[in-house]
Amino acid sequence: MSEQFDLIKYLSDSVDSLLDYMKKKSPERLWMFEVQKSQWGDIYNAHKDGKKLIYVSACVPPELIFAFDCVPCLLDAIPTRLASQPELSSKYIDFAEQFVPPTMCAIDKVDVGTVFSGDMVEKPDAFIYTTYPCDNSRAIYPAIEKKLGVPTFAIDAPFRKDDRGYRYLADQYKDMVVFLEELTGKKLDWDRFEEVMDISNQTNILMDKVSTLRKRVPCPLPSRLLILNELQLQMIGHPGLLKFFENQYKVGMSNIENGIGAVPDEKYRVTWLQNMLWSNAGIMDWMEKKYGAVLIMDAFGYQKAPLFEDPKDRERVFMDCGRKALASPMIHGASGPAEIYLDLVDQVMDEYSINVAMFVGHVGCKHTWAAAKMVKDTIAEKYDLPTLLMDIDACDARYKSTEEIKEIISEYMESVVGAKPIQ
Amino acid sequence: MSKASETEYWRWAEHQWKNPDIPDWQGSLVTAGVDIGSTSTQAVIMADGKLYAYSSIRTGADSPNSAIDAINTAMEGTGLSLPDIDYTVGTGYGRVNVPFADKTVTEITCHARGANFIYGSGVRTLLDMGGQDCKAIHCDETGKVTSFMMNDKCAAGTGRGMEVIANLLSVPIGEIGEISLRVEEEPEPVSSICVIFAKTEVTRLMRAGWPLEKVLASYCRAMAIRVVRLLERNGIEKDFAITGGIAKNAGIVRRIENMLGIEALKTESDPQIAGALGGALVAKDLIEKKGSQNFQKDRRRVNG
Amino acid sequence: MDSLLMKSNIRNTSIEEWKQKGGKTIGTICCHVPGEIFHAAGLLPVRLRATGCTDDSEGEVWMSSFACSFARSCFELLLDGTYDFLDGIVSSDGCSMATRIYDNYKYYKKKEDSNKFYLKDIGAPRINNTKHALPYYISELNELKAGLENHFGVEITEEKLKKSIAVFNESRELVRELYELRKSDAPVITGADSLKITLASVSMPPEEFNAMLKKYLAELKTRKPLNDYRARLMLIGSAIDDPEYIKVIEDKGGLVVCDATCYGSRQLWEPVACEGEAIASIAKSYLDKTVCPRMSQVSTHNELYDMIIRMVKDFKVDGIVYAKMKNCQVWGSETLYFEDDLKAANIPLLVVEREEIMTNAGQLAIRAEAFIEMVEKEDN
Amino acid sequence: MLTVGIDSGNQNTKAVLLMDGKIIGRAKVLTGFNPDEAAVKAYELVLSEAGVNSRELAAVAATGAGRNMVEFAENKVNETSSAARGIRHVNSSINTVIDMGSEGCRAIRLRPDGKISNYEVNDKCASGGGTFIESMARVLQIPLAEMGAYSIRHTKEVPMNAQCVVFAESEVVSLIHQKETVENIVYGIHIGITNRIASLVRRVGIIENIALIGGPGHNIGLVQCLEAELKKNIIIPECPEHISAIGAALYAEEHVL
Repeated sequence: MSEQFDLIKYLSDSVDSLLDYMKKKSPERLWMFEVQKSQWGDIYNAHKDGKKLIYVSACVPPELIFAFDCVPCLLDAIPTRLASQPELSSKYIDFAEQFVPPTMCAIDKVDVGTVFSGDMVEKPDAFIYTTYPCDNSRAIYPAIEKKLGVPTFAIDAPFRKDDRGYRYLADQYKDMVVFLEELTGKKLDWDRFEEVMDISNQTNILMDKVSTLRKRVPCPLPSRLLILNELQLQMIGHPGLLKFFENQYKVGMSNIENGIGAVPDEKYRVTWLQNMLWSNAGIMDWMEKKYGAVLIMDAFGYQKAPLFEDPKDRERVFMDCGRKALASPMIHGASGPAEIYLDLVDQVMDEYSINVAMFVGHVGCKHTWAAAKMVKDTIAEKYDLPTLLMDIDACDARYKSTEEIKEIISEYMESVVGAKPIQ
Repeated sequence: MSKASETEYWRWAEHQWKNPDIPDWQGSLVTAGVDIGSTSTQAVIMADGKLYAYSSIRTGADSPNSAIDAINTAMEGTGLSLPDIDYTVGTGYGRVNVPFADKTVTEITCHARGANFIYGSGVRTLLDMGGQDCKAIHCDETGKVTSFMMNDKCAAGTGRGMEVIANLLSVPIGEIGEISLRVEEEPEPVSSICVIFAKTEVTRLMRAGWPLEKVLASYCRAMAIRVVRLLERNGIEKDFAITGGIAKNAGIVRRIENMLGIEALKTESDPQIAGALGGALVAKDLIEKKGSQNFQKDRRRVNG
Repeated sequence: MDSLLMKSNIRNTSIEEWKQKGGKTIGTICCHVPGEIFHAAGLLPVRLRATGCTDDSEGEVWMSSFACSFARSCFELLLDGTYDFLDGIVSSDGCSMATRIYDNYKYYKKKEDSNKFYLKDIGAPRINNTKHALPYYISELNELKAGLENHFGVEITEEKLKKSIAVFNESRELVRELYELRKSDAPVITGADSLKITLASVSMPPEEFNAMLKKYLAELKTRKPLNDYRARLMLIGSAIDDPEYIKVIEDKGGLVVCDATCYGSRQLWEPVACEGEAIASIAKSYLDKTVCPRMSQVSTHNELYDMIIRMVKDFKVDGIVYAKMKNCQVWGSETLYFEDDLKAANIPLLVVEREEIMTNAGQLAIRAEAFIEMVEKEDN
Repeated sequence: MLTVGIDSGNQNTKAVLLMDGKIIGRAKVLTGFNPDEAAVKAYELVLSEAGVNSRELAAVAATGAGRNMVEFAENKVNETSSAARGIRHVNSSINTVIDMGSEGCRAIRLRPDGKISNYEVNDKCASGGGTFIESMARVLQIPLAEMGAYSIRHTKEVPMNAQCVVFAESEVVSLIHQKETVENIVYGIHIGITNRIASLVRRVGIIENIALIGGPGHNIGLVQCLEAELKKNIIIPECPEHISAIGAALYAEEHVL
């Protein structure tokens, strides 16, 4: 009890044992897990490898961190990773509720819990946060800054996603470079930065291709792979992520060549229009099996990132960082004015030939819930489709049991969609 | 339609007690506290700062009558009558309905004061679980409240919920705690302790064939978790004590202790009277502050 | 005609008269939308709130039960006609709940006809200590100014802006005078009435408000002081626009003598210093002084805490009532920042959860009463 | 053809016997801790009262929260579908059906062809369910069946704000102490619950021809409040608590063919 639990070590070790297991069990799926090795292993080994470890939030361009040869640790990636382990996530959630309201987003509760409990043993060298994605994060990041007591750089994210906003971000990213130069004692190595931007572009191009594959009927890729789209927030520019999407693309292409979908009998093309259900990801597999309902695209991981147009243009790259940040997963829909969110919903519906719409609404995300009726009405008007509104907690599995969620989806599928369970 | 004949498993036992060590109260400063809770009412009488007599009865539909019943029951066999009581403090949720009270004080203040008397001046953290609310109180060595926190909006996880479960499962409420401790391993807590949903969930567990002790353990655990959250939010410092009816429920108490890693102080007295006792103590303070010599009985007496 | 306290109603005779004269009104959301700019355009800015809302079920249909009930109730009143005197709405991204009032209403209005109704949202920085924040905010305000000029066919000149700044500064000055009176050991005004006055200030033409408040202040000074209270309280927390809420606390003997709330002390503390260009002066002032936890930087939380401590001292506060709106993260997490400090400074704190529509005044009353018993001086 | 539909609710289990779409028997028993047993009881009751032998039955279907525990029913259908199916059978003009159970409430919007266009269910608080009214009746010490009659005799509106059953109970007690009349209190309770139901109905959209089913359909006071709040006429079918069982029986009928 008294020994300090090292969460990052635990996550890194879990990936290792998972990889060992997969090597024996199904080596063809190994690639899905190797990316997690890059994610957690790099963080755990940062100091051993002589690199600076930097806690970051969304909209902090990972490319810039990589260009300084530092390791970013996206705080929000921890809650989504822990969501499938209620015994751990609930520990941090309960811990956090001493300080924050129980209605706070569970992602942020876990952030507070992991940092304040001391389980993030390895102290970071710096903390860089932005004022995105939402009120929850805005409320806790400064508190985390206070708690950590490490050099911190804070970036104000603009409300609207327009040129003024990109410029505003670009100016601050330039200051962030100065901050990183002071932190590392090194000037920004533009050659290295260009390399990273190149990897970032390649990855984004592949992500776009992968997304395009998903537009096919039947969808050549399974629902589950959508979960990892969020890795972009932390890892874009990392070769590990590039490799992950290369593999994903290969799988998709090979399914297409064989003329099959990822799910043998695709009957329904489903979208989830708010958060991902990390706490109950198995629901996606169950929907595929039970109804032939495949999650084709979701509004959280939806990917349509702009590229670095010219990595050699030292002014423009910062504007592009701004554009990319505001078009990244979660940020593109969940942050800023609702109109942009509604446009994104429309794009998902339109581009992916969706015929079942579900607002799987994370209860902590109150402002997207406050747009739920607009989402529902937009879909009804334009696509003449109903939308299931279901409250769930994306990171706290205790909110609704798997059985309850299945019950709700079944009822909807069978009574409104008219689906019959596949025996 | 009426269900009058049904056994009422939720009912607490009524009782009355008189201090055998105080043969006669005459010549003493006699004060009283009456605590009208949503489910039970207690009256405590003190003579010169010593616990003299008390009663605990069910709160009826008419609070003023309950107050009168409680004080009369407490006075039984003491030779006291209402005019003999120098000062009375009404407390609890129905405190404004104590017709013979000289002053009303909230149960939060009274419980802290009462706990200080029952458990000693070392008590810093106090948990009071009432019929429809739950309070985490922090107090100083004189029994004065320094901070407190109460459940909001929803009465999930309070005494009333326990009563509903007792009735549903036909288990006398006094036995729930003991039975719930008969499990070898702690089950998952019920996911909702909203009074109505918990009823559904408990029913579901029974239908799924869970043994009674496991169902009760699951429910008690959920309640304990909720209470511990409240305590943690208010801050925990030793010594720790529990007052109110729930202090008698070992199933809840033991679980709270395990979760906090702190043992609650035990007492020979009745923890349910803490509120009324605190009232009587506050009454004594008030008189003493006014100066007992020129103290005048200026009681507003309302016809019960 | 309504008395000054009656002007705290969302619909009051001042607004009626303004409309009868053919005046136009703009509803504003959150405190980063400067009233001065509208005033300079000859428009009447009315800050959106939900005072007196008794049912938010339609608001809940739109915004769900997971939304903040203040936002929900404001939206309800936009739908039910309470705000039918508005000719436009301008919002800043105070918090994401506030922006959703705007977003939903814009969506709702789109289904109607016209472009007659003016709709605009501006961004307001959440970090003010970078060199980029102020220019960004100035650009947003200039865009708003140009938008108003274009839509309403008016010109907002420097001169008009400076005049408006002076008028609004006078309001701030007068409200400060009001707050000064509350520092007395026996104040002449309750917290509930004080809130009514600051509410009136966002619901009527400022010149009229200034004139009425001047008279009211003169009259106040001759009033019988309040000295039968049991404790002096400070109220902090999410948007509180409901005088009844304060009344419940004051009925238990806890006189609310000061506050750090959005419709109370927040906007009216420091005057806008007019140096150089008017919009820039307004921007600088609004960005610097707004001590709102929506800002996402440690310094704001520290300033907020310092301000609270200062007011506790100046107003001789016995305890702080911290009313957290359910589902409000912005104020809800303030515990992270100052609860320990308050404890260390020996300032008693009562935390209560609040919803816009007071569903159980009894619950607030018992907490308030117990808190008052806890903090009141022994000799009472 | 003869079919039986069983609605295994949290509180009561209802059974309906259909002959070629005609209702020839109805039964209602308490569910208790063993829904299967209760279902058997309701099933036997409905058959014996109609004098039908179980061998004559073509099929049995179960609906309701406990449907999966009703082992002898070969068909299971969810609550939304059975409510929709049932109401259209007894009244083909219905566009929206409000199904009020003991704990939950759902509003279902139907397409002209009888298919479900969308529906809404109350969330984590049970304040919109029948149990709420029942608990209040207990505190007021009046029979549940008379709540409606009391409510329509009200003389003024007393706000009853608490959503939580327990707080509502104490609110009722304090109103009694304030000497408020039972009639006005009951009316206040109905207004409060109506607001929560109306919110669900608004979410699916309010149009003409709304029906209320479930036990509370018998509560005339509640119905009046709902009508006033929604500004629409509320249609109560003849046997509101049996509608879902009818829907299940129809479902059984289809699944024989």
